[in-house]
Amino acid sequence: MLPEIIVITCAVVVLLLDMFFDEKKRIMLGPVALIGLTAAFAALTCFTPKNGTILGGRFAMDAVAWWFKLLFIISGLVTVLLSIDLLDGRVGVRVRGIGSRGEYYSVLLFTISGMMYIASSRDLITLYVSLELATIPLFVLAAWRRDDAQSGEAGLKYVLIGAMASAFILYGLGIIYGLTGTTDLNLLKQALKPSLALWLATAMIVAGVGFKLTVVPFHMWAADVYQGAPTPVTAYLSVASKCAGLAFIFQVLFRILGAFVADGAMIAAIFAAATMTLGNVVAIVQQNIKRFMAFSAVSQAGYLIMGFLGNWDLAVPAMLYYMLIYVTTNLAVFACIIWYTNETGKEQISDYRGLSKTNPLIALSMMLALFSLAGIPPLSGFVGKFFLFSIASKAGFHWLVGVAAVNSTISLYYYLRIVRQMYIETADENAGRLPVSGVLASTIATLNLAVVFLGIIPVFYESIYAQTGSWHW
Amino acid sequence: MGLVSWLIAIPFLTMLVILAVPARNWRIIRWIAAAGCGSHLILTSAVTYLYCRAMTGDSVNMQTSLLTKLYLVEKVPWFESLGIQYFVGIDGISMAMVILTSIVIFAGVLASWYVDTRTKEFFALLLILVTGVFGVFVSFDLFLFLMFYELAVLPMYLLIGVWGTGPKEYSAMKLTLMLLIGSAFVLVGFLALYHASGLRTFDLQQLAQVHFTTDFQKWVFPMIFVGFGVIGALYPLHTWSPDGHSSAPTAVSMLHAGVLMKLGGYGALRIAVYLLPEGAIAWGLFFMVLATINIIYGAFVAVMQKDLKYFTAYSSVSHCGFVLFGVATLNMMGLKGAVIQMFSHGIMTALFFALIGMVYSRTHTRMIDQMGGLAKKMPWLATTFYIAGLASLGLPGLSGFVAETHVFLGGFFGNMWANTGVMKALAIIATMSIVVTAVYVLRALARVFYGPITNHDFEKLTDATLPERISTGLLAAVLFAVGLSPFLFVNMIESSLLPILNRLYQSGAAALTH
Amino acid sequence: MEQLSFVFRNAWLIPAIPLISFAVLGLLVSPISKRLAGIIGTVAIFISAAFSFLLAWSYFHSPAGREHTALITWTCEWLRYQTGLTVNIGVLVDPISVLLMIVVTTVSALVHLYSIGYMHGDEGYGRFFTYLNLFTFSMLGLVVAPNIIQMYICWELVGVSSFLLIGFHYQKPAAVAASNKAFIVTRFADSGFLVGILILGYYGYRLFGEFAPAAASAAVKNGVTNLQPFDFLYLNNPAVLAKLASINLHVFDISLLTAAMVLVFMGAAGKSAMFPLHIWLPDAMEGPTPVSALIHAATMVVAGVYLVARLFPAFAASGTALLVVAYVGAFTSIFAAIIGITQDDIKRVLAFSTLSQLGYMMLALGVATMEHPLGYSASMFHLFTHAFFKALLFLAAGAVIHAVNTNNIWEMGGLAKRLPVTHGTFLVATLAISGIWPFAGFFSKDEILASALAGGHYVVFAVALAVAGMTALYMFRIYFVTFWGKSRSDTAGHAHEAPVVMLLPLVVLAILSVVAGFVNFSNYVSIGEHPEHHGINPTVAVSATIAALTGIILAVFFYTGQTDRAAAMSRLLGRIYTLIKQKFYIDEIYLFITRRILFGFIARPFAWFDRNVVDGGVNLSAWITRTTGRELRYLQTGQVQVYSLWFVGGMLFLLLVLWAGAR
Amino acid sequence: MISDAVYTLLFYAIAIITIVFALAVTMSRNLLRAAVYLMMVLLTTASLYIMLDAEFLAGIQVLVYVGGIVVLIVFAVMLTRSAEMLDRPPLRRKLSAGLASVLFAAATIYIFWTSAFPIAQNNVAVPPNNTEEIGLKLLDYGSGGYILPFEIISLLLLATIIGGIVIARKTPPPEQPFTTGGDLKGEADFDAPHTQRPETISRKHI
Amino acid sequence: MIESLSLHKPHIEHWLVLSAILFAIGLYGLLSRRNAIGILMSIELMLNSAILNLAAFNRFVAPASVDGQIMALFVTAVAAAEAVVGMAIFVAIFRHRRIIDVNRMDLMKD
Repeated sequence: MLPEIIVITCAVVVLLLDMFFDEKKRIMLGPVALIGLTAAFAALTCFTPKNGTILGGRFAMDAVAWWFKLLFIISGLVTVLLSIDLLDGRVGVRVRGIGSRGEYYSVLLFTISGMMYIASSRDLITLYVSLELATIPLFVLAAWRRDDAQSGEAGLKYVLIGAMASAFILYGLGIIYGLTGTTDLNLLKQALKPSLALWLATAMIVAGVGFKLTVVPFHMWAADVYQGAPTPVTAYLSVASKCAGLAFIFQVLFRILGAFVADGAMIAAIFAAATMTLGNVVAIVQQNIKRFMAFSAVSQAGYLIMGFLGNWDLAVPAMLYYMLIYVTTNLAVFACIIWYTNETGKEQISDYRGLSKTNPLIALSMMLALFSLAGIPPLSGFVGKFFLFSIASKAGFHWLVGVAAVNSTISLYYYLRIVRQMYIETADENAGRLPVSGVLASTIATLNLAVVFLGIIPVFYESIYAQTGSWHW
Repeated sequence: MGLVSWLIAIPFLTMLVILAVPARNWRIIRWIAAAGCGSHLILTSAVTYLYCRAMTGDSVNMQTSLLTKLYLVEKVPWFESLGIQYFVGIDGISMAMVILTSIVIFAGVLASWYVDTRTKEFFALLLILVTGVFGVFVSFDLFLFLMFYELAVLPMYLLIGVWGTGPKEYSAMKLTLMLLIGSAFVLVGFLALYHASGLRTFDLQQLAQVHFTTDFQKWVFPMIFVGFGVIGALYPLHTWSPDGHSSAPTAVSMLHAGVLMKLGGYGALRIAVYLLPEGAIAWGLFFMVLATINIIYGAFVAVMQKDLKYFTAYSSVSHCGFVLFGVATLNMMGLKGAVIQMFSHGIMTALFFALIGMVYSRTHTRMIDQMGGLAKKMPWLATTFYIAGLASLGLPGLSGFVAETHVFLGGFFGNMWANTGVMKALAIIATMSIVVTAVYVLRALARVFYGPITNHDFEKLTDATLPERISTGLLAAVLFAVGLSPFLFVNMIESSLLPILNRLYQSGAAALTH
Repeated sequence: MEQLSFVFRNAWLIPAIPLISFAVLGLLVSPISKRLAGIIGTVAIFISAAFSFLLAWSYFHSPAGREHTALITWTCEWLRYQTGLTVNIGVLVDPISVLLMIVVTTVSALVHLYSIGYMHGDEGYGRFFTYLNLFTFSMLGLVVAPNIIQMYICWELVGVSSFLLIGFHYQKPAAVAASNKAFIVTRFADSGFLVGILILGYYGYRLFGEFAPAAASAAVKNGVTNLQPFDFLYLNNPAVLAKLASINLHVFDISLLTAAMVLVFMGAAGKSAMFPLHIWLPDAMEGPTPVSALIHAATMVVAGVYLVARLFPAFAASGTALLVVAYVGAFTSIFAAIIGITQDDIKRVLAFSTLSQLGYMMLALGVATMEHPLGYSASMFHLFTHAFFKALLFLAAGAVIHAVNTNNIWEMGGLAKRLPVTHGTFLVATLAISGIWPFAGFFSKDEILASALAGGHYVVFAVALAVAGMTALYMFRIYFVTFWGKSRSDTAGHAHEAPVVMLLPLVVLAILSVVAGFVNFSNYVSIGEHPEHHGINPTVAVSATIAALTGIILAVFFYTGQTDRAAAMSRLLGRIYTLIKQKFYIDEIYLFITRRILFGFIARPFAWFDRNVVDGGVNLSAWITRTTGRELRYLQTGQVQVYSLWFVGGMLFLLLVLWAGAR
Repeated sequence: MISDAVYTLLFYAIAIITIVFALAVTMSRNLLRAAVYLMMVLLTTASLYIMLDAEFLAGIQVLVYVGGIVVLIVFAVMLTRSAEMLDRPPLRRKLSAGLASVLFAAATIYIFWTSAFPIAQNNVAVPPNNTEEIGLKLLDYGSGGYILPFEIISLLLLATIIGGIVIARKTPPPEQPFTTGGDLKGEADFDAPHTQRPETISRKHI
Repeated sequence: MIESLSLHKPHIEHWLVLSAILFAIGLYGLLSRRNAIGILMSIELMLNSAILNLAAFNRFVAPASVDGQIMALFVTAVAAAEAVVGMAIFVAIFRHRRIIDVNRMDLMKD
């Protein structure tokens, strides 16, 4: 529980500092948040056991939860890093109305703590409440640019659909409670019997989580919200919120419906196929890069849920590893996007033309990250996808593997569109080299190292496999 | 780190060195590239020597073994829990292919000696590509194979898209996507194999000891074969090749037609036929028919081409047909012919594209009917061009003849499963292609090099420079070497083909009984 | 068998020396010094010529030579297709190969000598000798080939060197066109040859286990240690042939052997320019005259004849194939002779006469059998003599052209006194080819006619007789028009005799084409158990001479003096004359077939299909994907409630699926 | 006996009233009225809670919902002048919404009606003072205690309040100086490039 | 009459059906309202029905424990939080663009 406490404390500290600091000192807020998250990271990696419960079993740790928390902290850390420049105004083109750093960071940290609670909660109530803690502040973050029409609209759509989704989830959880009379996840599994009511509950919960995971057809908010929200928030949504959804559905599927999950393989396959195909096909025609990334995220979610086809000893590690890779890769791409938006304020794909001339290294990193998203070896994306495909193949869904593989080729088509802009198209005459702040440069570099090496160095997968391969929920 | 790993590493390290050099002094960069490829050539010859010595040393009971005898093996567990390992080695087929690649990349670097726009990126990408190619040829773990395979395909996009000519973006995109869709099929097949074997390993040699059920083989084989067929320019999936080749810069066309298209034949032989013999038996005739279509169709389409690169691309389609034809014959001679044809066509077409690039860089046109009488101005280029052309029409004394007779005899000898009458007929039809080949090659070459000089701008053209002479001369010399003394080459391959055939005959006999 | 003498053991030098000198010239010399190239090349050929004479001498005076046994004097493994199917390149010494070696080396040597003068000052001087050496090597390699694969290889190599030499003046479009035509036509024929080889090789391999022991034991005396299916010694083995002939193909009820042999003969016909495939030879005259003399008169074109002779037992075993040979030969000979009468280009006339003489040789082979092999030796005899006098004719014509810079006989005339030596030698050659005693042609032709008569092929005999007459007619036609009368152009007026280096070969060849006839040929070259020895058959000799004289008289009647009888005659014939003069429009027919049918009806549709259907399919799929994306994009209406609706719909769908799955 | 009858009557009566008011909430064109109807619904549901022996819940309902949320809603309605905007959804949307909700209701009702929930046998035995127990459980950090969600919910509320303040705070109009904090005066103005605002571009590219 | 009423004392199904109807009505509002605040009200209705659900379950399924009620309490708080955020966002938007009608909020589409 230590990491959570650290994160929460840090959030409160940031808030208080924000009150007492004057405008100049507020520069320090970002670093403080970073320190807090780093401390949480250290606490997690060094002092947190991978099993054990406290608070009478309300809060439990296991390997899966541990990895999820790692993911949350990492994505939070990177998001803060990506936000600093924008919030401190160290940008080429200022954006109106983005500000209130202290509140921003603390809200961000609160959501992180909520996500961490999702991963290790053991009763319906904690699960639901922490899910809300991980969701509701995001509505605010999406609408953070107060006087920007798009940001506000993004917040509105997000809050409406999010509230509806949470209502559905709640209703489903209620039914599950009614079917058993208990809220304790450990007791639920034995108590549950397959019944129509249970299917109703499942449908409602899965729909609600599908909203967070951007599974077709629950994905439609994603495009608008991603486009409208401030770019760091978009980055955060695309990784952390998706991780949270995954953690939540892990809890639901494995702890609550553990006995019946395997029956749903076909459904998972159908949704996977639909999600990846629609995401890809629609992404082809996008012009705004944030919106484009939204659809690419949708298709990535499609690959992700190929993991729910059975063979949990392989699937769970595969999904976690894929999530790890996805987080790093997607954040790498967003780092480049945020840098470019900070410096130029442009968001169209065509604006990236000639980037390889002006800033070759960043163009290279962005290309690597995009190729990794497309699953090109030896980058990590390939490995992650390969393991998921292997799950599907083992479950006998060869057609799904075919669909997925062809889809990743299609996805390559639109990722190459950006690469083409950066490398093949020539820059404008007056286009000069754009400055890069140290923070972003180091972030991009680190993330790209991760992108490259996660696919080559087996140790991460091996340890995930060793810890979660025999994960009995 | 063993020799074989060095085969992969050298281009990669060269690439890193190049990345370290500032982009403005591009002359140094090309020297570095040439040095890297040259040292690779040396290493390759060393490995070849070692291989040949070892092979002649212990060619014992190859006759019955199911496992390819590998030399210089390196096996390091990688993703252990999934049985993925770094497993490289050398056998006859991969040896041949490595030699081919090493020669072609060296010639390619020399041929692109005068690339002065973004030279750094150009050579870096070229070397990444060739790293992937070497990796494919020496890796005996399916995962590693696939990894290198896609690594080899992708740089093509930028190489064509940035340094290409004509509708380069379109061609680059088309090429990349078609090839990767092919690899998607391959991926499905590989995963199916992996799980069907139940061994939780991608090790080719372990998989080769598994007997997969007939139904399984019957659906997986076409998957993998077609997947590789795409890059092997199997009809009707060949259309990426003309556009891609015609748009690509010289060295890229050389590598692509010379080496990458061989990945298809190599994979089809080394993986599809080797692991799925019954599938091969079931589908052999079908793919043989397709290959025959390749041969004849490609030749006839080439007759109509006006652009030298399109012309060569279609002749490549026709010649790669021979490779697939040989693979589909499923007998010793055919398979051997396929491998030799891969080698011979690789060198030959690399020479073709190198020369086309050189001619183009002088005349600034690739249209056949806009040129004429160039032999007067550039005798070296003309001579080497004719050597390549004669090789491509299977003139004895050049490598093409050896390969093609092997393939024809292979088709004629047939195998014990397919209808030999049909196979004979197909072989005869394929034989007819040598006439058409002669027609289009000679017409085009005569039009370009012979006759009076049509265009006055050509009066001041110059012959090949030294780097160009070295590159083309090397390739031409290899053509002669294989053509005049094939025995050196054939015996090297033969012993490595035996396991494939043994596996075929074992399961084939089973297939015949029930 | 007894240890072979030095000459035999090193017979491989005969082809090897030209090869070496080719390599030397091609790689080193000709770029450096041109004169050196000429000298080296010529010397090399002379050496190997001397060597081949030595070989012939020691062969025909060894017991092996007396009983016509073939000796494999040197062999090494070149390529192993498969265990039990190996190609051993080597040197086969037997009567006909020795004969051909002599012919090839001699003529080649003389032509080299001649070329030093003829090609003097040409920019491609060095290149020329390089090519000539290449050709000589390939031709000798073909001659000594002990197996059909080596035969095919060198067969292609002579093809390509002929291609190179015809297109030697590559700036002349006509020459380029001719070289392409020659190569492609022969290539077409060779594809048939290759299929024939495939068939023979395949079935030979299949039957190998059955017949190899016997054949191998039989072949020991030929110095063959490991017999291979591709070896002639195996393919000509009677048992094998009988077996092959017994396999019926059930198409047109022809035997497998016949099919294979006809295909092989297709190759031979291509190389020797037999009737349907003859079109390349006249155009080949675009090459330099020495080339025409060496390749397209004396040596390469007889390769077809040589091939048939080499596989004669096989042809004989399948009677049909042999008949095909006979009739194709006969038809070609008369067909070419008729055309020859009407041509005006001196070299073309000679080319057509070459055609008809080749037809003669084929015909002779066709009428022979294993029992009565007279035709066989007759054909070889004619090959022998024809090589000399036809080479002489070409070289002399070359001298004339060299003097007057034109090929058109109607721009010459009256050259007899200006070019005395040329005139004399040309006359000798003309008499020889017309078959006048005591010149060489008389004997060989007589033998052919006799064999035809003896074989009972009366039609063939009649044709041959007619051809003999026509030969005399057209040869004397050009003789008179060129050398007699008064000069019809000022260049002809100021013609000068060629240098000695060119005249010397003429003289030598003239001598040869006189004495060659007196060789008692069938002693040396024959086949089968009981060679037939042939004296002069009075009836045949008389009739042949009469025919020849008739031809001469006609020529005198038409072409001496300033009469326009010939023109009147042609006017009288009218249409027929033009038909003949246009060579029966064969070229045009071919042109039609290739341009219209092959390109128009196959290649162009294929190209269209590829660009529009196959490639169109690919682009279509891409288009479909993109359009789907563009349409699906409009689901994102931006209306939050539409999104919610999708959400609810999706949830209901999920419920439905679960429900359905539950029951 | 009697009480049961009364209970039944009350249930049906209140249920019907609730449904009617709920319908009114979703259908009334004037948003202010809708807010009032919503308050009525909440009150009736509170009484239903009492019928379910959840007095404490009822109390909270009244306090939080009626006292908090509805007031908030009314404020919002005032602030956004929504009362003037008569909410007339287009027919197409009404139909689709009706269809969806009717389908949902049908499915749910069918399922509830057919499925058997594990009813506790002695369903009269309700602990008399469950309010106290609720209080105890909420702060109990032993097993079965709810201290953790309690903390979380407090965090949630905190975060929500912060966010709400930030968002709803008045922003300086465009002509006023731009500030990074958005709430401090006196910083130099940077040209906020409204021309480069993404929405204009994205409209262009639709 | 009284007997019949007392016999038909509302059982759990009745409560559930009631909550289902309320939820559906809220759904209808959610899908049909044009005013964002109206939509939020409908969402409140749905949450409310969910709470009713919980209370009923608690009463009938597990009367001994109060887990259901506690969950209901939390849900109340969550609902409040959502309401706050929603209202804040609406007000902000209205301030900026003078519209509250969701049908006109489609700056971003396709």
